Amino acid sequence: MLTILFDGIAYGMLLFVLAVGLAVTLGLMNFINLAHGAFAMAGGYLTVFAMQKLGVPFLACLPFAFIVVALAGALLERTLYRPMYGKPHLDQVLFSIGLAFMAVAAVDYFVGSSQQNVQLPEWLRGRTEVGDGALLLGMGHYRLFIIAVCAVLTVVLQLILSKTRFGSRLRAAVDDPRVAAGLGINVNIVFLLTFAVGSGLAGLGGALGAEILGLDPTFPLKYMIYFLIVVSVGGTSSITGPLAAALLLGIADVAGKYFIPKMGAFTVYLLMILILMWRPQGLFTRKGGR
Amino acid sequence: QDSNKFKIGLILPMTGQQASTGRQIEAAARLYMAQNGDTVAGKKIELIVKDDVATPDVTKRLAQELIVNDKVNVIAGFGVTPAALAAAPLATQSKTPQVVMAAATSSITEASPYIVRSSFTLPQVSVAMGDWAPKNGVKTVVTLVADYGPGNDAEKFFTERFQLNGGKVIEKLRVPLRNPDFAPFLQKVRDAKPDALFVFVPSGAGAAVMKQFLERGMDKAGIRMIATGDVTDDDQLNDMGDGALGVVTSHHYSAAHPSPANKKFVEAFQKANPKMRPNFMAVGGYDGMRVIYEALKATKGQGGGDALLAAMKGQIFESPRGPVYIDAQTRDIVQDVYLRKVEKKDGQLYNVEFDVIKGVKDPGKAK
Amino acid sequence: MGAPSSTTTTYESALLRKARWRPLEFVAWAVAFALPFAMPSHSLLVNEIAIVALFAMSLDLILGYTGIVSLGHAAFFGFGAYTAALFAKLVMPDPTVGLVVATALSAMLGLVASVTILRGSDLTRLMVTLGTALLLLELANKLDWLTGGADGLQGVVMGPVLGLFEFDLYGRTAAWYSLAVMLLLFLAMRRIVHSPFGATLKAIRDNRLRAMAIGIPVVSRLVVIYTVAAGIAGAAGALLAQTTGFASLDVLAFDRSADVLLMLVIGGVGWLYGGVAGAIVFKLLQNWLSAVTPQYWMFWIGLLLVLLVLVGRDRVLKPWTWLGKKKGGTA
Amino acid sequence: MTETVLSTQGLVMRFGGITATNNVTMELKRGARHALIGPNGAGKTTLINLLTGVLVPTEGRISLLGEDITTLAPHKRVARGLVRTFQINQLFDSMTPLETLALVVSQHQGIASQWWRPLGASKAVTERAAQLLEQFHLGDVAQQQTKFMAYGKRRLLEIAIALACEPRVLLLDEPVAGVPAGEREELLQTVAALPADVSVLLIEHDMDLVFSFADRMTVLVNGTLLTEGDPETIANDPKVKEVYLGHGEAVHV
Amino acid sequence: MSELLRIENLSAGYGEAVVLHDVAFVLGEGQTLALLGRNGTGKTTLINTLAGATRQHGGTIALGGQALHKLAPHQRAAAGIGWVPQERNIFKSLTVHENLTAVERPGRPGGTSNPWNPQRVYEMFPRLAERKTNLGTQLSGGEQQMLAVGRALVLNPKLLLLDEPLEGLAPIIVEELLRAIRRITQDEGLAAIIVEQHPQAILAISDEAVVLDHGTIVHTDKAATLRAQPEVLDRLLGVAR
Ligand SMILES: Nc1ncnc2c1ncn2[C@@H]1O[C@H](COP(=O)(O)OP(=O)(O)OP(=O)(O)O)[C@@H](O)[C@H]1O
Ligand SMILES: Nc1ncnc2c1ncn2[C@@H]1O[C@H](COP(=O)(O)OP(=O)(O)OP(=O)(O)O)[C@@H](O)[C@H]1O
Ligand SMILES: [Mg+2]
Ligand SMILES: [Mg+2]
Repeated sequence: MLTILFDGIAYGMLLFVLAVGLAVTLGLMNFINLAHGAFAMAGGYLTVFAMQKLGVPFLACLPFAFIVVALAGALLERTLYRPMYGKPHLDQVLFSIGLAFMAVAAVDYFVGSSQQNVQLPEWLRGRTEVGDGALLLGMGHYRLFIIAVCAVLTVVLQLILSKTRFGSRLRAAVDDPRVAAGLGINVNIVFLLTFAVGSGLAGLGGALGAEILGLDPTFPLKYMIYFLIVVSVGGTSSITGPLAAALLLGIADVAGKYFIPKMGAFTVYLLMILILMWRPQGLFTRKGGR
Repeated sequence: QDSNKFKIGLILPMTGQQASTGRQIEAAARLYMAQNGDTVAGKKIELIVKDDVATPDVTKRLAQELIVNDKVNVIAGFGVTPAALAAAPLATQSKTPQVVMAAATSSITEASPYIVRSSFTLPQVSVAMGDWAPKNGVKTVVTLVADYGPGNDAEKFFTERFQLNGGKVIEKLRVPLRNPDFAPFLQKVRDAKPDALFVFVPSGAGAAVMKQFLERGMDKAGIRMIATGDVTDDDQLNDMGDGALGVVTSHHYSAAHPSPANKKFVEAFQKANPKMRPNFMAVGGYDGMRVIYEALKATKGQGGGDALLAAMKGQIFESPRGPVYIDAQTRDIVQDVYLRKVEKKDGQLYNVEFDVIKGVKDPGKAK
Repeated sequence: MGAPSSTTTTYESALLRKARWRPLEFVAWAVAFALPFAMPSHSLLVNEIAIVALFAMSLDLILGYTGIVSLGHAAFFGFGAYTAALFAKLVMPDPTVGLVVATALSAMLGLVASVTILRGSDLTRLMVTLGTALLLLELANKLDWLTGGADGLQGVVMGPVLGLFEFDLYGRTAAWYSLAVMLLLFLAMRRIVHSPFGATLKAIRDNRLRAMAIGIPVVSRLVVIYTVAAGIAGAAGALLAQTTGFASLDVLAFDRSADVLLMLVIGGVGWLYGGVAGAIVFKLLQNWLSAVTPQYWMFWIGLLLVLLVLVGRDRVLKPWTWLGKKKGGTA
Repeated sequence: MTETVLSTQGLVMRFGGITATNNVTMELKRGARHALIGPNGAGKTTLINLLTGVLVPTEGRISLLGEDITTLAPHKRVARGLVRTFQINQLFDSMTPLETLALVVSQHQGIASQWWRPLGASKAVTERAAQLLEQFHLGDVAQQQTKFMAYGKRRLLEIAIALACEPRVLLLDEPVAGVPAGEREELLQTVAALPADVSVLLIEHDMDLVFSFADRMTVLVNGTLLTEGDPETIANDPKVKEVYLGHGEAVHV
Repeated sequence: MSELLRIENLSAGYGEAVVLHDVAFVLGEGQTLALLGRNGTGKTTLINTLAGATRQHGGTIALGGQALHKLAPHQRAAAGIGWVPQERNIFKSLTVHENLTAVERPGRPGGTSNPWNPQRVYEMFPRLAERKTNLGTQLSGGEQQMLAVGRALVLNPKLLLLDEPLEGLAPIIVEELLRAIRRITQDEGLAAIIVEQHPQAILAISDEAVVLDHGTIVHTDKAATLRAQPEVLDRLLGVAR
């Protein structure tokens, strides 16, 4: 019982780390970046290579994946993405899915289409059990690790967005870039930073998730739907929304599959549709006041 | 004007989820051509590769175009069951032999009298496991299969044979084809505490199941993992890490099959494709090409589809996997099925065969 | 008021201009119907393009003209395909009757599903429609006794079209059949988009608040057009099932919805021929690229999409604009 | 005694903690030229939103021509002749003024659900559209996409749309905001020249215009009705001066 | 009185189109300039050019000796420009309070001892204090106008650019705002350029006046002088007021 809850939370947290970057670019910058999964994939592949070819320890790979992918994101932002901000959503979809296609084919070309595997260090592989009977709680160490990383991440992001002016400056820049600039906000830098952080988070998510979700060139397309579900259900105006949504979906999915395996993938989709019909703007919307 | 050409239309998933199937088969087919020359019975063999992304209506259109426009003599490949089935009516209508090199649902060969299969069927390999397991201390089992044709086949035939042999199947779990996390299913297995978990998932997902199996400490809880060979796919086995050691699977091909023919095959394959290790897909493609070549030789380049088909039926030969023949009645391949255990040789993981069940026909056709 | 009579006629012809047939259109359709004659070997491709073009146009009704984005339009396409295939298998093999039945049932499904798209933002709609299609996909998978599950629905035998024309191996009958259905439905859609009804749709797309404020019943308009679009998508699906003689799960898959969206956006939304143009470009390119480089065609399609947006659709797809200056938007 | 066409009873609208409309009871007579004034944020726009059905009141009721329309859908109110303009332009950006007006006229004439014949097929529609285009000086931009039009012209189209609905009750929310001073009068002339049985409710901060236009005025403060009366009474009401008009002559010189 | 703003040979517009031609004037510290002109003569364009939101084709702008025309828009705000755009452009997904804090700049050294901050804005417009947590879109038209002014003030600028700040405001607020502008310019040494449709209203509180026509300056004078010459105003603006 508790184990299922634990697995659900870990799975949800993983979805969150993967999707939070998208929540930032889509929710705060109002830019639909369907190539988000490609950044995550880049993080995953970087980790695999750093570990296999360079012998970098797993823990060091995580910040490495974050930084490299963030830099790559920054570079792409400067060169390709910037002209896209003002374009209609459909154009953004077209553009970013094109990028995702290119990433898929390119990885396939350079690395091959087979699954890549991350070799976790020994201390992350074990499992701890407490309690027994109905209250037995089995915790995979790696899942525990994911939960910890994710919790830290959430707190940090939340602090940045609420304790600094960065969040509101970003939204101002999105609402009206011309006037925001005229009122002293350096719109380009704000966007660049946000995009880089969003990409970096995707990279980190990919590095963390490769172990559980697997890693092959189709990654960006395979999981895109999940990321979008998290962001749309969570609402696009905060960090806590997607977190709650990811947890909800993670737990519902794991529990659904455990208790009614026949429902398979139904649970998640049904849940999503019902939630969105009930609250079209997602579970957590930004209202006046806090 | 093309009368001195012999065209083979190879329809495979080259992109998308099933891409690795296509890559293996194409590489093997090309290897076969490189080894055996591209002129047979005075005809120049031409291989036309098409990507169907494992989407059946695309398969069907490609097959139709190959037959009508390119006038191919044989269509071959077919990564997934629906694709093979989609092309079947065309094979019948145009009397073109269709050599199925990968798709493994039992019923495929019944869809058209022009279908010949060089791969395997899931019933074939699952019953072998159903025979072996009860004899080796596995009394209770939970099955976990991917929820589609081959998975259902594997579940059905394994369960039947296992129960026949006195085993008990506690629960049958089916996981969605695209399933990101196996945790809930595996936890359910763990809670059911069987002697063993029988797994079939398409190659690619195998690694994930294996990892999470270990992560959940199921091996330590006394649950063994048994599976069809798809799970310990040769192409990926090395990346799965030492956790895979000791997993017992039943399958018709292992890259470690200890025969000279196989050694030669594996060496040549890896020389031509340094990044890959041939797996059961590759051998299906390799043997499929052989079936076509031999049929062409036998008909001396004359005669149409019917003649070719007749010459394909009943072929007996030594494949890298071992001795095989094409059953003249069912047009399905009959082959030895091996029980293998994952072991480490020269720092690499291999499926090492330790038992064999000779001449297994597809049990799906028994009735 | 002295002027009105002459200005009124100017205005009248301005309003009617868009609805009028241009010579080029006649030529295009004539060419389309002549293709299976002229290039019988490409009939299958023509058939497939006609089907996806019809599918794309049905999406344009809701996306381009009404502003409702959907990532799950394959729900109706797939539903139509299964209905037509099952109808042929279980009830009767006549294609026309099957087509009508599939269209009607898909429209009913659209009517029911329209409750999901009435509220929310673009993202919400994307996800709800996507979810609907995925649910249907799962359902088709689970009902394997009826649909054949993941193996696809086999054993569909189609009768001759109108009792006269057998489907041939070349796919010529198929191509003409699909083209004819496409033309018929195109004519209907063309009427719709140029009518006052069509104008109310555009009004809703442009400004829902104002549309309500001039008395347009927004909700019922959305329901109606969603139903119509679903019916037409269902017809396209039925054509696919009938001309290929089977149906499998991927008619409902996400890729199907995504591809049709891509085609439509490539061709240009809010312009019925946009769907056609997109279908032609996308399919031909895909066909050509995957023949040239079966493994990596995706890269080039991706590159095309990126360029399309970066350089501008008009300039990439309309070579005649490479010379002159950019013109204002055309409707 | 003229007949009441539109009335509210005890109308309340709350947004969370804010009460934007507080127990408003008022009447609009047939053929009235009625002005609604009040400080910024007094709830004038909110009141219009309630009357037209964009917002549903927390409490109270609204009746139009004797019928209770409190919860009636917005488009049905339009069909009964209740039409408004918006403080911020709400136009159909991708259409031309010609198409816009043809559509609105079609809608009004009940043929907007026809799908089988083109928009320009009805002579009556086109004629009325042409007439409106001329009346609002939109002839020169009639076939330009609305989004490329200058602000002033967009504002005129905003008003033209409302008139194309042939209102029986017209609600104008700051119609001349952003319109060049010289053209303001003319615009209101057009409104004033509406048939005598059309009732008009005008919101406006330009007092010159208000006083030249209105025959009756209502003052709203903090969501509450402060007072009501003819222009002269209002202009001299000390309370109104205090909260709204002020004392200085800065505005109307 | 020392010089704050010096504009020379300024020409600017949108894209290739040049709207302003050869505009030049000087404004001293703490001075208020009324910018008048018929509709579409380029008043907004001039304001936006100072804020950096148009395309400048030539000329120079110096603010306190600093070459403003070389700076990016966001740097101009740092240099001391506070902008109230004509269409208000409230950030719609920010609350009233965030609209202020997002752009707020601490008071400049050597400035007044009482720098502008959200608190002071709320004191000036109590209405806004009550609406602190409303989103930009949840404000009445007039409240948005007040917020736009407040938002420019919390930049603690040296030069305030007000583009039709009185539009849509209740008469009593208009009076109040005019008084406040006067007070701020006189007491705190802030300079301002005000565009307005009602010339009398702002000439009364301005020191200088500039009249634009077709993108060029056609008249410059002391505000008081111009105010006393209705016939000149009438000729320049075409509306007797
Ligand atoms: N959606 C909303 N949520 C919360 N408060 C709102 C909302 N809409 C309006 N308000 C508040 O209700 C009050 C009334 O607003 P309204 O727009 O009706 O004023 P108004 O009288 O039209 O003012 P103005 O003359 O400035 O246009 C305002 O204080 C405003 O902040
Ligand atoms: N974004 C733009 N692109 C091109 N031309 C523009 C743009 N904005 C304004 N113009 C043109 O520049 C000229 C000056 O416009 P501007 O807005 O500066 O006038 P204004 O004096 O502020 O008028 P108003 O009193 O109406 O606010 C006008 O002819 C206008 O058409
Ligand atoms: Mg208002
Ligand atoms: Mg202006």
